[in-house]
Amino acid sequence: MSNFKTRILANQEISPGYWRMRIQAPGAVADCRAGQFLMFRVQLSLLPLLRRPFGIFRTGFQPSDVDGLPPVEYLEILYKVVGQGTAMMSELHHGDRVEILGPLGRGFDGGEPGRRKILVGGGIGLVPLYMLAEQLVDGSEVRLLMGGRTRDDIIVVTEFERLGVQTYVSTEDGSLGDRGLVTAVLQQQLDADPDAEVFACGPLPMLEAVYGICRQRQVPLQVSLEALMACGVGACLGCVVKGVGHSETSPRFLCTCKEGPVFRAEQLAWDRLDRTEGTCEGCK
Amino acid sequence: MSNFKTRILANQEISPGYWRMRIQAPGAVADCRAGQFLMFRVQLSLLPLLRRPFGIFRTGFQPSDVDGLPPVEYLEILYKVVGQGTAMMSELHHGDRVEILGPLGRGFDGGEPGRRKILVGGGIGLVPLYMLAEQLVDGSEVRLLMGGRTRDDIIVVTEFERLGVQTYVSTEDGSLGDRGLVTAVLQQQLDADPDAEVFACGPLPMLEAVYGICRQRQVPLQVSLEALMACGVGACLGCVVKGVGHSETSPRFLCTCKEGPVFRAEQLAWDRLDRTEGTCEGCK
Amino acid sequence: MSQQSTAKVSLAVEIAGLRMKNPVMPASGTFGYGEEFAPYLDLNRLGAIVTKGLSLRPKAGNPTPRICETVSGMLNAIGLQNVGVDAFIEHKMPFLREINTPVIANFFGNTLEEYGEVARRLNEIPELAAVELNISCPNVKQGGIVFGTDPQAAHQAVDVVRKNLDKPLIVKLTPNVTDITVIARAVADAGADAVSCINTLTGMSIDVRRRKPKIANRTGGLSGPAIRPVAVRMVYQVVQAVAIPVIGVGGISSAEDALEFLIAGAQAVQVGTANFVDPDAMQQVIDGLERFCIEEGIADIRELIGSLEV
Amino acid sequence: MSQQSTAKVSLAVEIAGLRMKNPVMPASGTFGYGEEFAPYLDLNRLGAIVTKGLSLRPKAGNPTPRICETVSGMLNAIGLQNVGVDAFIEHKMPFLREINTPVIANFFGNTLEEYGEVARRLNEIPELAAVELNISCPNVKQGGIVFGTDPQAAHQAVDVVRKNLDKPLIVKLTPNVTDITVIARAVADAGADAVSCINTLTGMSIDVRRRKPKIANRTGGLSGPAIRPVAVRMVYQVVQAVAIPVIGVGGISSAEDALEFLIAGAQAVQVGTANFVDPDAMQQVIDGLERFCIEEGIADIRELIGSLEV
Ligand SMILES: Cc1cc2nc3c(=O)[nH]c(=O)nc-3n(C[C@H](O)[C@H](O)[C@H](O)COP(=O)(O)OP(=O)(O)OC[C@H]3O[C@@H](n4cnc5c(N)ncnc54)[C@H](O)[C@@H]3O)c2cc1C
Ligand SMILES: Cc1cc2nc3c(=O)[nH]c(=O)nc-3n(C[C@H](O)[C@H](O)[C@H](O)COP(=O)(O)OP(=O)(O)OC[C@H]3O[C@@H](n4cnc5c(N)ncnc54)[C@H](O)[C@@H]3O)c2cc1C
Ligand SMILES: Cc1cc2nc3c(=O)[nH]c(=O)nc-3n(C[C@H](O)[C@H](O)[C@H](O)COP(=O)(O)O)c2cc1C
Ligand SMILES: Cc1cc2nc3c(=O)[nH]c(=O)nc-3n(C[C@H](O)[C@H](O)[C@H](O)COP(=O)(O)O)c2cc1C
Ligand code: FES
Ligand code: FES
Repeated sequence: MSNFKTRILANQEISPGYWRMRIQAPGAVADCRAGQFLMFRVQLSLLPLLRRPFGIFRTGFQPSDVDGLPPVEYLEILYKVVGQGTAMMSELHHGDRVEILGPLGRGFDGGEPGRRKILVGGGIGLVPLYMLAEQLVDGSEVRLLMGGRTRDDIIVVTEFERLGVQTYVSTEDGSLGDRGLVTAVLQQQLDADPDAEVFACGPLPMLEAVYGICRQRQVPLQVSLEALMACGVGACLGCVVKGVGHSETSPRFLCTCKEGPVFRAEQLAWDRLDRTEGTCEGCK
Repeated sequence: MSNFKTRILANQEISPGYWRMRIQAPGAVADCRAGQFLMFRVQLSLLPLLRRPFGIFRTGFQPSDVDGLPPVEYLEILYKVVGQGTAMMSELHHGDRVEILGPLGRGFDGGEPGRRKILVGGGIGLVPLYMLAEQLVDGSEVRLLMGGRTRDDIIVVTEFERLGVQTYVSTEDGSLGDRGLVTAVLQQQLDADPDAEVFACGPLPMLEAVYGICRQRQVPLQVSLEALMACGVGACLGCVVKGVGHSETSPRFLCTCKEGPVFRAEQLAWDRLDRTEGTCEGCK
Repeated sequence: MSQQSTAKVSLAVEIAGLRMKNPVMPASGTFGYGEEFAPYLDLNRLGAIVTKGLSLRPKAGNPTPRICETVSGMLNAIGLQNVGVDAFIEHKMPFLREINTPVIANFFGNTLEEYGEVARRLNEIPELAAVELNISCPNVKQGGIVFGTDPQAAHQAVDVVRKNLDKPLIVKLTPNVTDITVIARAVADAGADAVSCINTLTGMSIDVRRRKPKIANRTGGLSGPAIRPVAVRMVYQVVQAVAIPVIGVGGISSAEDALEFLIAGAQAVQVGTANFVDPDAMQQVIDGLERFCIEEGIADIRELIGSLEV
Repeated sequence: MSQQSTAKVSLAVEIAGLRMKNPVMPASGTFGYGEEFAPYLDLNRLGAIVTKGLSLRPKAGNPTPRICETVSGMLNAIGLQNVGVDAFIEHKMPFLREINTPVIANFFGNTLEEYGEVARRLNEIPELAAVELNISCPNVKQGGIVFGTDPQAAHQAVDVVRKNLDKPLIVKLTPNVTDITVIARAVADAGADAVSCINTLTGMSIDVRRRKPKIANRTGGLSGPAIRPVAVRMVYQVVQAVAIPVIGVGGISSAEDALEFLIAGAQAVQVGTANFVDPDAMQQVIDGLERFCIEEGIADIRELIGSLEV
């Protein structure tokens, strides 16, 4: 794929404020790994200037709409409208030209086959977990704990269920599933199966809570982080997060774009992460 | 009208590189005078930043596409794609939202009823002449001399003919009408009727030639000029042109946007106009 | 905005004794003498009106082309074309007098004497609420050094104006300097009641096919959204450096833009290039400020001024 | 571009003895150490490669957030995070050595001694074609005055580097000065072989809801298309002021943008922020320059350099 000029196949609002965009992408199925992302160029003019990072939700093939042509390979992103760039994206249509750079970054490591997998995701944090689930369901039992502020934040449940993933929904306002935080559900799940492995993506406070739980129980954890990004390829050093052992004199910064966005929990200096590392405003 | 948020009714290419846009504009028929212009905001973001000036081609009513609603009032502009702004305009569609400021500036003075009127226009310079012709045909015989580099530059002839205007076409490459410059035709016309009045719009070299001819024969001339504009309302002083009697110590600048774009030939310091006054690159 | 909500929020500010209904006024040179915008905007709703820059004698300005567009900005080299201070008094003040909004006359000179003389004449106009001194001009008597780029020259210009003026004196600073706080302190020492910053950044744009500068004067002043980060930074620096009030200018086209300056510590803001893009830009800024205060539960906009947490 | 047309146009230029296939290279800090862009671009086709700024010891840089977007630009306060000169030699040079494009190491220091010492170490790398000295850093031993904003300090920094260096020396100028020609002359006098301008303009952006600067360091460097007019103006001024070659930087993202600088007199150009927007931006610039020359009937791009008619 790399830097790719292509076209939109579909762009639809799937829940208030959440959109799903399908983009034509030859090679995507073979190239994209669970947890990787792409940099989306909102328009070809210079405003907004920078590309926007989005996780790759899934890849696949759809039948061509021209008889006799082979199926069309695509990838999908799911995005929440939070600012100028995503607002402009929501106005794009089938057939519009876009430019994407990807797949980028390190994705998830599949863990040990056989051990139960618990995926934890909030809102748009579900995005990188879908391809992970696709990959894991073959060798392990997979459970998804999804949380959100309200029922609007609970998206794409059916897609996960279709894979055979058992899903647990909780919302802070109780408008869907259990009332409360997803971390409470995680505790229960780990009580039931202390040998599980955990994969999480969502706002930093949630990740910190998940980390606390997993650390205490010595459960393997991988997290997918967000950061402000300019280049997406490890060149600008805008997206750094503090790695374990980091100090002023021997800096150990990790690039979220290149060494992440997925990290094993042990890689990060959890006690030294600022609230601006690992997650952004839009992710709350 | 003034500053007006509205919608596009239609936007079509009428000759290679020339487009015609119809914009919904309540009040336009009563408000717009022949020769006036508007400032078009290409998009609501900040790039391109400045509005683009366009002559008002015509105004009118079209039937509503909803049964039982009154006819829809519109204005039309004709534009040539020359740069970033006009390229973006050519991608707008029926129903897209746009913002226009206008009608602006001073239009044509109708001259003396009964005297023959000769309109001279090159390419996009025809735009301000159509409403003028509409107004003049009632009281005078109207002839239109249209020139261009090639046949593609000869637009909207039929519209003028439908008004009962006799049209004379010349192109530099001879691909339509006579081969040669429109000024040669003007000489002939004035030989035939020395009492005619002349109205011209087009590139500065053409206007200068027309001025030379009219001056020599003492024929009344009004010209419509172009200039780079930021505000369109007389505030920025970017669009000035030298008025007759202008000097460094007693400056007599005229704002093309406010005191023009139509001037009586006697108002201008013809011998002191730079090639950057009165016309722009895009107009060539 | 409903009248209800209007009652809840106070947008009024005061700068050097000048009371304004709200902190929003035009930037000099982008609003003519006010009347040009009367069809598009209720001038009575503005915080103040700032005129085009005036000089002792009428000024022809630069040859054309005088303006060109740049990425999210524009260059201008109008060359300070203006009717001169006397014609201003005779032809423009009568219109401005009728408006219930304080009028600030922007002016400039090319020698210290000119600065003093214009100040003296403006001082005699009772309806003028304040003056704004543009020091981004070359001193033709001193090798063309720009008053505003040299602390001594800036001090002198302000000093001579101060001696001829009883009205509040705002001094407009140029951003084309190494350290704007040095100039700000110099003009504060010389008796300025307030500073406004920034004027335009010097820039240049080239037509590559014709191999010519896009504006006849070669270089021009860059304004518009593109320069806002530079303006916010300088306003923030000047607020820390001087005790007199600061007016923020540069790239403002929305309430959010204006808020950046207010939060950085500006007591008021000026809207320039945005007036060309949207003749009612200032009205939108004022309405947006009010809306923001309501949303954030702020009763008085002055609570926001200088509220930056660093 | 067909091979035919390639044969017709020469894009080659030479700066201070450094021969380049074309005048296009990355701006320091926007292209990592080259390898980050290898998947997107043939590094062999560039005029040169300029590295991230290096310092004597590894540097942690600033806290996050370090970047934010502005209108047609961005602010960065990376804080010059880098691996340090020794790690550069050990880990980054092996990759760069394999590429058939001259490598220019950008570096900086916070004291004169540091500048001298880094220069000494870089001088020992045979495969390094030239160095670029970033003087937009504070001198921690002299009250934090930024070397590049003071002619004496700039002269000293260049002087100490010159004494430790045999390779071509490019000095990168900051635009945050009153008169860039004064600094350009100072560094030329001290023995610079070329200057590159401009580095970023200092700017600031505020999150109005949180009342906080958008980047942790409060202020950052403004780059991108928004600043191009300032950069073109400064390059034009510096070209008039000094005899050594000038490299143009600031807001270039297309061949037309690059041509503005070349026509203003720059011998080469650097592409910065545009690399983030388009990882093959430089390839597009190179192809576009060639196309422009063909269209305009220019056989050698050097005919265009300094061709501005004023
Ligand atoms: C690796 C990664 C994967 C992501 N995956 C998704 C996803 O699958 N779906 C989704 O909806 N969002 C995702 N995000 C967040 C998404 O990038 C932002 O919501 C988006 O950039 C906001 O752009 P905007 O122009 O609408 O917002 P604005 O606030 O106008 O953007 C201004 C600037 O801030 C940056 N920015 C703003 N919010 C964020 C954020 N949360 N993270 C990073 N940069 C931000 C923008 O990229 C832009 O440069 C991801 C972020 C990262 C880093
Ligand atoms: C009073 C008036 C009436 C006009 N009427 C018409 C019309 O009816 N149809 C039509 O096609 N064109 C008309 N023009 C010219 C039209 O404004 C320009 O072609 C258009 O602005 C080009 O915009 P751009 O972004 O495509 O070009 P760019 O070259 O990218 O524009 C860059 C800047 O230069 C300005 N500019 C470029 N060319 C011109 C020009 N010829 N005149 C003024 N400003 C220019 C733009 O407004 C913009 O600010 C008129 C101009 C004026 C002043
Ligand atoms: C066309 C134009 C004319 C200007 N004339 C003046 C002037 O006469 N006096 C002055 O002090 N500033 C003048 N300025 C500078 C503006 O007042 C303002 O400082 C600058 O444009 C930055 O603000 P903005 O980005 O909102 O436009 C002018 C600016 C423009 C664009
Ligand atoms: C993220 C980032 C990092 C930079 N790091 C350096 C650096 O290490 N050394 C340096 O001399 N300039 C550095 N710069 C400045 C650029 O080299 C260049 O001068 C500036 O960005 C203007 O060019 P542009 O508008 O094309 O980006 C950096 C710029 C950016 C955006
Ligand atoms: S986004 Fe540039 S280094 Fe990660
Ligand atoms: S366009 Fe501003 S004065 Fe005419």
